[in-house]
Amino acid sequence: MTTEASTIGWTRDEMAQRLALDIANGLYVNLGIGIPELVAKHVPEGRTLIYHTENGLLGMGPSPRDGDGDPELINAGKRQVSANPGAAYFHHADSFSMIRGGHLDLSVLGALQVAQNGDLANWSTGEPDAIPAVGGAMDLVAGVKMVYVITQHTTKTGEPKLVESCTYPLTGRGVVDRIYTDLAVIDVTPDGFQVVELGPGVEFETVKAQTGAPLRPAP
Amino acid sequence: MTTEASTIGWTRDEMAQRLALDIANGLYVNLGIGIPELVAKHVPEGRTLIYHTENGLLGMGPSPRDGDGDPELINAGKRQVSANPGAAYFHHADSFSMIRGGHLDLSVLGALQVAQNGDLANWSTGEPDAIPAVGGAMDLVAGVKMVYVITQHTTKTGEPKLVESCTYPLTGRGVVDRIYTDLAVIDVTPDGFQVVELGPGVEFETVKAQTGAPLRPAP
Amino acid sequence: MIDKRVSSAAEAVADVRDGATVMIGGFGEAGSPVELIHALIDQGVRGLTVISNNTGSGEVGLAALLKEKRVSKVICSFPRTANSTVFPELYRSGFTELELVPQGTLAERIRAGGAGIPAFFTPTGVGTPLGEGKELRTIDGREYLLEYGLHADFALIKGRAADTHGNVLYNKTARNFGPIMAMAAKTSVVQVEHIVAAGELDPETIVTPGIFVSRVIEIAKPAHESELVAAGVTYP
Amino acid sequence: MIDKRVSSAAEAVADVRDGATVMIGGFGEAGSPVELIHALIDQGVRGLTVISNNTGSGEVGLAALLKEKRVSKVICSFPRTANSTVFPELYRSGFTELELVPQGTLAERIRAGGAGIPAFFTPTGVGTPLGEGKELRTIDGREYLLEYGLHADFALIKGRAADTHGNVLYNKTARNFGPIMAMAAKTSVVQVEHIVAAGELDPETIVTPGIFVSRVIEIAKPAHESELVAAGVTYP
Repeated sequence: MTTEASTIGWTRDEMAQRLALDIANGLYVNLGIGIPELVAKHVPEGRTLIYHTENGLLGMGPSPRDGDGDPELINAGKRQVSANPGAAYFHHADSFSMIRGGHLDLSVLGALQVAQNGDLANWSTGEPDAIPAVGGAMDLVAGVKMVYVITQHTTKTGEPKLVESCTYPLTGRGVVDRIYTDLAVIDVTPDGFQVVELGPGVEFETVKAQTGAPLRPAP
Repeated sequence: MTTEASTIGWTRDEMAQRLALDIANGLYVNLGIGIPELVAKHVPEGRTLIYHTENGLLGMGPSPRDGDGDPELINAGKRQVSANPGAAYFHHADSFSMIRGGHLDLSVLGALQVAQNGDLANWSTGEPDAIPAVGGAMDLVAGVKMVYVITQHTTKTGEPKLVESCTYPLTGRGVVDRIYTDLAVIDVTPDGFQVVELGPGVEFETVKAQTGAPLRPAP
Repeated sequence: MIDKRVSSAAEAVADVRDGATVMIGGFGEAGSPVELIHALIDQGVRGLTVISNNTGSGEVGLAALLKEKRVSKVICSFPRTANSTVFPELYRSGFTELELVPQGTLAERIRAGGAGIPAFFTPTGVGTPLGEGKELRTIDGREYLLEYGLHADFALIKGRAADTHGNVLYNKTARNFGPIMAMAAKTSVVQVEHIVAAGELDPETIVTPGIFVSRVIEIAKPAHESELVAAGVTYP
Repeated sequence: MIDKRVSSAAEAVADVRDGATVMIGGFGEAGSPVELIHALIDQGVRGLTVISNNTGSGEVGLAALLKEKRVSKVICSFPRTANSTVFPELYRSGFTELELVPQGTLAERIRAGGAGIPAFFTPTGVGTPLGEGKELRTIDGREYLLEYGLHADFALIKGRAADTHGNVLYNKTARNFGPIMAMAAKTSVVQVEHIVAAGELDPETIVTPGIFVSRVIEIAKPAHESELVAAGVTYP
């Protein structure tokens, strides 16, 4: 990831903060690796979320101080974490029952591409010599009640990530509910992409120009 | 059940004792309700069996003395039992995973009828106004490595229980490995019923006359 | 702050609607949530589909719910137990329908419902009357039946202890259907003997993680069905 | 008298044969049975199919087994981790085949194998490259893929404690695939930090009941993969 140099829109932390605003108290949430992890830092005071990590922990807490951790208490990104009061450990089949069975309220994921019908591509660029690796991404979009994507609006080279249809291999079909980018919050509706909110200093036309599919302004 | 008045063959306890002789040390065993339960009393010294009860306990021990029991520590027959050292509790889906998944070594069941191809009928007489109830019987014959039946050789009215084909509704098809009756131990082989051992004072012709399908003598 | 406690059994079942599907835990009396069932009777709901391993005994708990004619269908493996007279009458009169399911298939269908598995193949019941009409498939030379996941609007469950996040521990063989029913119901209600603050239960020993539990209610001294029946108690 | 203890890691894996399918527990290093894997390397077996969530890191443990060219196929959800260089080479050279499976489907396939469920439907992967060629079915208006249970000849698992009957407890998120792999293998071998007599573990807290465990081996101070890698250790 690069650090944003833009003077308009949201920084990565602000994107995470904006997303965190939309999560109600008491929800069960799985945060993907990367920008999604920043969300936990920005949950408004007075709200308690319960974090699920698919490798077998509900009630995941922050990373421990150096030396306080246990190499066998890690998150899905394989970094050391802690367990909050009220936590529970369980095995992988139980963990993915929570995901697939619709028990998690929210999954927050990064994206390579999101299509206007909600298709998500976030696990492979399809390059023939790449080592394919999928992890839990396909499960996390197949059963969780709401799927939020948090991502830069375009690739490092300026290509749109919000597109008419994904060219990368899919993670899931029609699964994304809402997208948080550096430029805007955008809903995936039956009529395609619809702006919910523009970032600070961002014009609708700017977002539209950087979006690879029709975009409707906020109503 | 009636108490046997016969002077030949085995009593119910002797049938259970004979069956117990055939169970090797360390096996995981599920004993059905009724005569099968007697088997536990007759395990030869020096052998330890681990009893599974499908309502969620491995390492089931004997019934407690009056007043020492817990109404929530029961066996599949809903009688109070105890837990031996090394026991484990688990939920119903895990319990039947042990059964269906082939982890139990032996299931001992009663029978209404056993056919010469190993078909078992032991859950319903098919009477139209009876309340059907199946419990775990169909699971216990669908996945356990060996299925032994322990039963009187004939019904109270003298009808054969070992038959060419079952007239009662089936519990499972081709599932019975061996039958222990008051008259004989009989294997179900690809060629039908085959005597393994006759009870004390029992003639082959006597068993044959009370068996509703071809019977081969012990080799 | 997360706190799944409710203050009464009545409150815990207040929103069960006529025609709802309700899973009720327990194997015989072990794990039967008698107080929650009685609250459901008091609440007045009718036309229920009940998923439970048995049909109760005497005229308390599940048997009382049946006797009050609140249950139009039972999905069950063994609707016949000692002191079980209520269900047979309702069944013979045609008031209560029965879907008989082998016990392991019942457990697996409930677990599947909770795990987002809509259907699975199983060897249990092949070639028997309970397999009739079901899709049959040969896999690796063996025949299997296709069975479907079960869901419910509510699950009523009895545990031993819980915390405010809804993590639950059970007592011995009263565990039975509780953990899987908690997974398979939209709203899972668990009665326990005591509720502690989050953090007081060892996270290594939690049997039902709180994500599967909507409400916990403390019933310090739960009744045992067999003792009520022996004492000649009937409900209401 | 039942005693599933074996006295060395070498003895625990002595009968793994060429061409065997071996499930190896762990999610990254958490739960990776490093000592059992090293014993398997020493034993010399080849042509293995390994079922594991990852493919190891550095040149110890699972990565070392791969580097020694003992593994012809990997069934895995995420064969790419930090410090993971061994598998990519073997994959690109064509020496080791990869069956990529979504993590939840991998877990459920293993659990199904252990539970006697030959196949099940799942929503995961529908419409993706990993769903291609698989049977698709619409149930209640939603599409699902048919996935098959996984079995193994052996499972190598790391726990925290066990008793002589093979009942196992785990440590935190090192539990991950251990309990389900123990179910799905003909012979399950579990290394733990200490083994106690039957009766010393609370039966309410057992995570893997002994029926799923063939052998337990005490490895008092198990190595952590990341520490070995950081120290530049390679095996053998």
